[in-house]
Amino acid sequence: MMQVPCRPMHLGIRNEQSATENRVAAPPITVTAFIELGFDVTVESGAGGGAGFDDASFVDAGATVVENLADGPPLDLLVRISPPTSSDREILADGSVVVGLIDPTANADMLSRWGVDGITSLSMEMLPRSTLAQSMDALSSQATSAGYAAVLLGVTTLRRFMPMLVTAAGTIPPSNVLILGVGVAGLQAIATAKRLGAVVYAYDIRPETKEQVESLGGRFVEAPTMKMDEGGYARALDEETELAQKAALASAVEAADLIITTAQVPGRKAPRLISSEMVRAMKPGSVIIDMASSSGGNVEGSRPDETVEVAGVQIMGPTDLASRVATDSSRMFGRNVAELVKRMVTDGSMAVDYDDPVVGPTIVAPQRDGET
Amino acid sequence: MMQVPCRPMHLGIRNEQSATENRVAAPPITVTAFIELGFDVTVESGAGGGAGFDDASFVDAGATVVENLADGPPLDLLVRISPPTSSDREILADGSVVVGLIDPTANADMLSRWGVDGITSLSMEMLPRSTLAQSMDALSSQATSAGYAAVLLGVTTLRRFMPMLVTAAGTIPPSNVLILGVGVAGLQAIATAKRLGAVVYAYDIRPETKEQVESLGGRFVEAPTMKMDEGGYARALDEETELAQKAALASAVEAADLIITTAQVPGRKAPRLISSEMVRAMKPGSVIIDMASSSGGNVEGSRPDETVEVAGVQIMGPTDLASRVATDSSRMFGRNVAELVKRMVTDGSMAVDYDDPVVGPTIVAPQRDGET
Amino acid sequence: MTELAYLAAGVLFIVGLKGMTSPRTARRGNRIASVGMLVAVVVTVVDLLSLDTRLVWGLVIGGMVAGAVIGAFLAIRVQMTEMPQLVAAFNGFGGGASALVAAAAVVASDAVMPTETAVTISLSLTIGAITLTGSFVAFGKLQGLVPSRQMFLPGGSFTNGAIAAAAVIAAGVGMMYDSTNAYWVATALAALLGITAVLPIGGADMPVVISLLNSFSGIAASMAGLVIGNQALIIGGALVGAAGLVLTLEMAVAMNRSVPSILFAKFGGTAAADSIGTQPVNRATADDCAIALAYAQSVVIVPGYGLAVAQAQHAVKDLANALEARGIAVTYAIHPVAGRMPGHMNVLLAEADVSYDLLLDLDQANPKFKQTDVVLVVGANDVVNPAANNDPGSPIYGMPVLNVEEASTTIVVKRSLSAGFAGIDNPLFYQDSTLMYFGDAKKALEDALSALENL
Amino acid sequence: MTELAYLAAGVLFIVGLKGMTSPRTARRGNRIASVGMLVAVVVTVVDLLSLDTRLVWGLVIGGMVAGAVIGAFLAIRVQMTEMPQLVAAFNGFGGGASALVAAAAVVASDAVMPTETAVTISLSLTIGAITLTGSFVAFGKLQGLVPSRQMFLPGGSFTNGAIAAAAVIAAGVGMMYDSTNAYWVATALAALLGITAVLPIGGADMPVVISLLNSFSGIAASMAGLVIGNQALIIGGALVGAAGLVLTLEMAVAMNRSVPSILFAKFGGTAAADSIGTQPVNRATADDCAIALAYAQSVVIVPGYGLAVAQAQHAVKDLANALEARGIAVTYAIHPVAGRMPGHMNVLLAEADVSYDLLLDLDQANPKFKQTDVVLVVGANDVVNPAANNDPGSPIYGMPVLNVEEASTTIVVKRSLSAGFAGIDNPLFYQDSTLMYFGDAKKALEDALSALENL
Amino acid sequence: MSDQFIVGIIVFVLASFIGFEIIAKVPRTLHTPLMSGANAISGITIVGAILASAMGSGTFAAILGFLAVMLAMINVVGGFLVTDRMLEMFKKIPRKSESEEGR
Amino acid sequence: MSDQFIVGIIVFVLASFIGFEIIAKVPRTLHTPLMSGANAISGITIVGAILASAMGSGTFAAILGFLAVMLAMINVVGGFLVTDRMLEMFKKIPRKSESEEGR
Ligand SMILES: NC(=O)c1ccc[n+]([C@@H]2O[C@H](COP(=O)([O-])OP(=O)(O)OC[C@H]3O[C@@H](n4cnc5c(N)ncnc54)[C@H](OP(=O)(O)O)[C@@H]3O)[C@@H](O)[C@H]2O)c1
Ligand SMILES: NC(=O)c1ccc[n+]([C@@H]2O[C@H](COP(=O)([O-])OP(=O)(O)OC[C@H]3O[C@@H](n4cnc5c(N)ncnc54)[C@H](OP(=O)(O)O)[C@@H]3O)[C@@H](O)[C@H]2O)c1
Ligand SMILES: NC(=O)c1ccc[n+]([C@@H]2O[C@H](COP(=O)([O-])OP(=O)(O)OC[C@H]3O[C@@H](n4cnc5c(N)ncnc54)[C@H](O)[C@@H]3O)[C@@H](O)[C@H]2O)c1
Ligand SMILES: NC(=O)c1ccc[n+]([C@@H]2O[C@H](COP(=O)([O-])OP(=O)(O)OC[C@H]3O[C@@H](n4cnc5c(N)ncnc54)[C@H](O)[C@@H]3O)[C@@H](O)[C@H]2O)c1
Repeated sequence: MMQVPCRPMHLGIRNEQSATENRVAAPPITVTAFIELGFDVTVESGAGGGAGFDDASFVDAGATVVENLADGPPLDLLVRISPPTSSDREILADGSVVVGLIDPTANADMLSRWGVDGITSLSMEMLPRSTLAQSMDALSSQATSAGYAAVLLGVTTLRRFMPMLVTAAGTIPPSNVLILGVGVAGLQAIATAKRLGAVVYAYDIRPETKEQVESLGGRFVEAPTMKMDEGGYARALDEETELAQKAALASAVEAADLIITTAQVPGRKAPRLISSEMVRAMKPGSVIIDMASSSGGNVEGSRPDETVEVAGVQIMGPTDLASRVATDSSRMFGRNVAELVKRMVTDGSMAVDYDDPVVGPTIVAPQRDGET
Repeated sequence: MMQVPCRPMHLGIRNEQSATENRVAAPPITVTAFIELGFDVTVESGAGGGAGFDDASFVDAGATVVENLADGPPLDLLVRISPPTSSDREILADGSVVVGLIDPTANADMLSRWGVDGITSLSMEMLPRSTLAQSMDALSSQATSAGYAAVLLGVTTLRRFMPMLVTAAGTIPPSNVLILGVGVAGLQAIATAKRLGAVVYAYDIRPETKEQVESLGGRFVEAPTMKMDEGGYARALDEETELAQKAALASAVEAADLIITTAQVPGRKAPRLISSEMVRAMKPGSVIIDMASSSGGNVEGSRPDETVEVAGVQIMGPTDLASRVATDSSRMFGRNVAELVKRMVTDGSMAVDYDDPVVGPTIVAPQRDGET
Repeated sequence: MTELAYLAAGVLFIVGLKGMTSPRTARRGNRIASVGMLVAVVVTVVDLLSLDTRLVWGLVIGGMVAGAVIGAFLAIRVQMTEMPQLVAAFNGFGGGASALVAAAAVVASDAVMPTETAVTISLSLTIGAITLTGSFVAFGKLQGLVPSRQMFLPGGSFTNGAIAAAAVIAAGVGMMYDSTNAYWVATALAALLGITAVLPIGGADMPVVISLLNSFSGIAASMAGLVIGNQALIIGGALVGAAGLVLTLEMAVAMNRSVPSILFAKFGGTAAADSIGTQPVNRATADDCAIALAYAQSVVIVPGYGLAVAQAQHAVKDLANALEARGIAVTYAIHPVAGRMPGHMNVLLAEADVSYDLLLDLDQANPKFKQTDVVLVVGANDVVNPAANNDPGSPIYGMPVLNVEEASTTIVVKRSLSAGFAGIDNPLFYQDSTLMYFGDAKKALEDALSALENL
Repeated sequence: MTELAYLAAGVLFIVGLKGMTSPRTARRGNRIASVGMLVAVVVTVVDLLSLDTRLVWGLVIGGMVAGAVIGAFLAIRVQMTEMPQLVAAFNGFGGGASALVAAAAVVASDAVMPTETAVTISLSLTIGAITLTGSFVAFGKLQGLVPSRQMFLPGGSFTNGAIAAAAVIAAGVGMMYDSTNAYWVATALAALLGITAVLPIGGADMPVVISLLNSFSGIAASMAGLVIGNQALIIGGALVGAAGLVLTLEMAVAMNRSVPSILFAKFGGTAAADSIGTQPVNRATADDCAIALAYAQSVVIVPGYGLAVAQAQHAVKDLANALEARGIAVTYAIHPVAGRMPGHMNVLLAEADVSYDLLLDLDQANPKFKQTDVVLVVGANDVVNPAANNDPGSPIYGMPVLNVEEASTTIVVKRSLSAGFAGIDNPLFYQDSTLMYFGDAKKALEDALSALENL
Repeated sequence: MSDQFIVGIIVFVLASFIGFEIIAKVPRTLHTPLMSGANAISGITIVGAILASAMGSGTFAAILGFLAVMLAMINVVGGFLVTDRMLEMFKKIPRKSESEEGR
Repeated sequence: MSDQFIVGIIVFVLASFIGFEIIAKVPRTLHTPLMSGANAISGITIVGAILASAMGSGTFAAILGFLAVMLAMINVVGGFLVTDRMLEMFKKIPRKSESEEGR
């Protein structure tokens, strides 16, 4: 059990704005929730700008706005929506806590160094996917935004109508949308594309997703599926299955006007579902959005945050999708993180419990006493 | 009656691509239709690029592709989706015909000068809005695209969800969308926003639009309405009604997250429906799309093809909306223009009949013999 | 045993009549009832044979044969369209027969009759007589022998009331003084009443009148049964009397009329069916719509602006689902300008999750209508106006429309005969093969669905 | 006149019984029937008074007063939950009375009875006796005096067959030799059969058995009526005999059983209701669901993943519309994790065009349930699992759930008792205030809607 | 009142009830056939007519009897036949859901 | 067979038909009350019981008569009362659509 010194606890929110980041880790409503838990909250000026929250709204919520957190007191808790940077170390008190989407794999070294100073890093990516932890599940909430934004990005890039229109100027056929990977983002993408009137096909390696796809009015592409492992995540496939899968997907890919791929296998490279050959079979003007581009890509040739054109098909690899609906993404993230922090705070003091079924798994560093 | 010389008739299609224009006046399928009517069709290279039609597809359809129409034979018929330019005169044979969305008011002088040379200009904007002429009604077809694109532009600019989402990370309220002006574009905008799950309010000065709004699941904002004139278009309002209208709209504007205005009065400045004061009452982060910006704007301060920010509200005045769904917009326009041309062609020769109820009203120049 | 056989006949009537209330069992029901009739007749004849009666067999058998031949001849020769008047005529014969039975009882009675017999005899005579003459006036109207329009007698309902009162008085005299002649007078007055009561009623209301007279003939038979103490007559007659009454009310409701308003029609009280539009239309109910759809092989649905106004997209989808569950092929024909904006119908049908594969555009749909059993037009008007094809004077002449009139049956769902966007009348509505099913589209389709499920 | 009064009583029975088939008119119907009974009794007494009979008035009046007091006492004192067995007991008394009437006729008859009288007397005696003993066994089972589980006699149906055969033979002997004693033997055997036939039947099936015995008691009364030539008994008895039979079949269908499978149950032929899950649940039909909803003031609908799977969004909207048309307040409570993705329910309800204003989230909904009459849970499971609140051992303990169990009535629509996403059982299903309405959500809600419209 | 008459009334009332009860919500398409079928049943008066022929004596009675029998017979035979013809249209149409339920 | 008996049979058959016809699709909630109400009606045997008391002579007959009357009376009075109690639950609930139809 790590115990954070009693009152006043200082909580800081960075201005994380960048070209691909409009979100803020805690919108004003979450700031109020933190203050009610006993925190003093300091916010960097402009932190909420991209999400539609101006400095005044943070002040109204009870926070202190500063130009740079370094100007304020050392922090007991830093809340981040993007991974921490080494400069964050300066503003953190020893024995403090960092929580957020901190990308533990990429930042393992830094975080364990910080752990030596007693700085506890909690990765919201590592929350258990249990029914109980759903209100803290930031991966889910941000994937919801991302799935929605992916469809809108695709639809505005594609120069065609989604719905069918029978008009005096001819009949416009509906667009075909194909969603590969039916996790949280994929489901939201199906729902959004379907709402817009597209004909939606979807596929996932997990067989139970068929019912889920159909429950949203989508059609399931019949291709090989497999049992999922315990955690609710898909496993990586052997090469043979992968080939069979690709073959089965080929015709669905060819027929699609817009493809959104979301397939991920936690801790591994994303499965390659679409080859350049398959892309070349598509109609020119079609669009592919590869939501797995940063973990290796489901589509051959996709690159993070770039648009690559192959035979008239645009392959996009946006990594800022959730950030495109920054207002609501921030609200949901804020709620997630507040729920998690609430679980650790009792009577104005914060404790990180290694044995808590929810908090425990998120602890990246330091290792539990005696484990190193 | 103008008679165009017999066979072979030469028809030309310009490459009209620009920063705000992706459409082409005739996609390959329309080219085929023209050829069947007896035309020789010449297309400028790259004409269909922005709409997803490459040169090869035009060649397949039977057209000759040239770098510049000036390289080809003088044209008997020029089909345009954007207004003609003075350089078009060079490629037109005397006694030829220009047809398309030619903006007759702005180009009145030039076109009447051409008229002296016997060049007939047909304005598709001036087609009668009769049941009979619907298949040629390019204003309707392009307004359909524009209404759809306006919503998508607004939705992607707004950093919020359209639909309501009750999630573990909190309840996200639906966005409020307000559509002012319920013509063709407005109706399509209502339908599209509604599809995305927004709460849609709409208003038009014509009372019969209430039923139409409700037939799409929208809610009608109760504000003063008036009888329409014979042509099916709205008339300009007296000042008093305009004030009453604005007052009634104020609260609907204040509540809206996204506003799309489409109100037009043919041949006049667009009515001013939203003042800066009303804009300032809106939530920061909200978005307004003024589809009437080029004819004076429904929103105070809107400027064509620019985004103006007023008190955190973005006011956009895009003029290229139909072009954003270039593929389908081009298809529909092509069909419209082909239907109109078909009406003028008999046995491989083209005649412009001043007395035809459909073609007649579109003739901008030359005036009928004896009228000057 | 005779009585039990009569009971059996009665049971067969009941079962048969019940069968006739549903399309699937109707034919069987009619046959069951006819078997009941056979049983009753055979038993009666056998019963008489076994008795030593003064029966003139020749007359009885002659009457039976003559009646059977005439009845069969008429029934087989008649045109489909003339059936209603034939039924009226048959009904008149039945009523007449009951009156004659009572008359025979009067003639046969030697002693003074007890009151109850006198009452039933009077009822049988008068009701039978009204049925006889009333039915023949109805027959004449439908056959065109008597002008079918509403005709007004001097005095109107008052005259009829006076005749009825006179008949009652005559019958009373007959009972009181046991006067045969008074009975005949009452009968004659009743016969006159049958004529004067039915003559003023318009041809459109005749089916309801015939049904009511049918109920009368049942009551007359039942009364005759009471007179001669025969259970078969009592059961069969009462059954028809009651069933006919219920049916009369139902028919009146289906025609949007009330029975009193038909019987005591005044000037201006014209049938609702005639008051809309100038030409007659075939009005249909939810049940008619359901039956037409249920027995189709292929159905094409044509949505229009009215579907949108009524927000009936889900209702239409539910109905289509129910039809598909019965193995009927359902598609949708979408006219390019249906509704008020391009793609209006698409928005609605997509919301109801109608598969895009089922949508036909104009060019796909038009060649199909000839082979289509039923076209269901929901709130569309201009886009199915045949005037666009064949009336050069029409403002929409030349516009391509959906040629729904080519289907075997076209059902049009809308609230009234009023015009659509173009503001012009639609000849489709007045075609023989068109059924007009008036009502708000959502409600109307929901009703048709429940009617379908109850078939 | 007595006979006509009996006819009037019969008509009142008919009208009353018809009234009892619809919730709105049921109470009035029962009262109309009771008036009919009063008419019949008064007329009988008056009739007897006017005759010079050997009647011992003291006994008759004593019997009537005693019976009335006992009956009223029992009826007023009984607990709601014990009513079914009381009905069984009353029914037994009625059957017994009919048997006694026939017995009295046997005793009173001096001459040799005609065959038909002998047959009806035998039927009246035996059917009355079966009703008497059978009803009391049913009473005992429901009251817990006799073990309510299925009990098997040695020989099973064969034994019953043998007893029945013996009773028929005894009755035959009685008729043939006009032997009073043989009739008593037949009666005793029938009484035994009543016991041996009902004993093996499980408690869950008792309502169907009682209904069947009720039909029997009607037939017994009718036969007694034939014996003494009384129309009131014949009409009333036949009415109940037939109506009871139809009701029995309907009850069996509603319980998913067939009557033969109940009566001739073998080992393993347990009631379907017991085979799902381990604990008993209240199974509801479309009608139950419709009635519960129709008489509510406020209804909250809780959608879950099953709604999405069944694509029942339009069906739920249609049902809600129908409720709103009746002035019932309908809202929707959306749990944050209902379905399989964030906002899953929103997508569906928006598609069905449910107004956002009607959607309550968890925090808004939970305080409302206590004042809610009916909660309709459609395909939700984990999100309405009270174990999350009060079972620390549950894997979902601590998750906020919708506390639907606080409403007066909770109707759960799902296909079976199987678990949801979390894979755990749901104690809600076994609560007293919960009705389980099994079926595919779309079909089930559509059925409930049509049931509602037929109320 | 005679017993026979009273019994007649009872039977009349009961049969009327049955008549009221069995006609419930008839589809409009069946209105005419049902009316026609009911009309044929009302021809049961044929039984009365035959019996009446047996009652009286004299020419008048004979003529009445003959006429009654003939008229009633027209009603009966014609009525059932014409009803059957009307109902023919429901004959050949199979009930799809039944025949294809097995799919 | 005696006329009276035959008439009885006719009445029995007709009344049975009515019984069959009037019970159509009863909502499950009404099954028990309807059963109970029908049971009370089957107590019509009270009429028979009273008449039976008037028929016989001797103690045995008297006892039979007394018993029959008492049992039947329990059935009648208890039956109607308990049915009424069961149906009480439908009493106060107004039919919304009716009362508010005027809106
Ligand atoms: N699609 C477009 O882009 C567009 C744009 C502008 C104009 N238009 C014009 O609109 C027309 C479209 O044709 P259409 O056949 O779809 O519509 P329509 O000709 O306007 O007819 C619609 C019919 O629906 C009925 N209706 C209205 N509300 C109803 C309800 N609640 N329930 C049932 N019926 C209802 C009306 O009859 P009752 O009043 O008797 O019920 C009306 O006759 C064409 O003339 C077209 O030129 C189309
Ligand atoms: N919302 C999210 O973001 C999300 C994501 C992942 C997981 N989850 C989890 O999913 C669960 C959601 O709870 P829930 O109550 O909505 O669903 P649930 O607990 O999964 O229960 C759904 C119920 O619907 C019934 N059902 C399925 N198909 C049906 C049909 N056609 N007709 C009628 N009933 C049908 C099933 O019972 P029968 O088989 O008996 O019919 C099942 O018990 C929670 O445990 C949540 O943690 C949620
Ligand atoms: N219990 C809860 O409360 C809860 C909360 C959120 C998510 N979940 C579950 O967690 C799971 C993962 O959700 P996620 O969105 O984070 O997933 P993810 O982002 O890890 O992966 C996206 C999808 O890709 C699929 N995928 C992997 N390899 C594939 C391949 N070769 N071909 C096709 N598809 C492939 C996965 O099956 C998954 O559905 C889902 O089952 C989701 O329902 C549960
Ligand atoms: N008959 C046909 O076939 C046909 C075809 C296409 C369009 N139309 C009709 O033509 C009409 C115009 O359509 P459009 O899209 O070209 O219109 P538009 O672009 O000229 O104007 C858009 C809308 O703005 C509205 N408007 C004008 N002043 C306003 C004010 N002060 N406040 C609010 N709203 C105001 C107009 O009423 C109109 O609905 C519509 O009625 C349309 O249905 C008919």
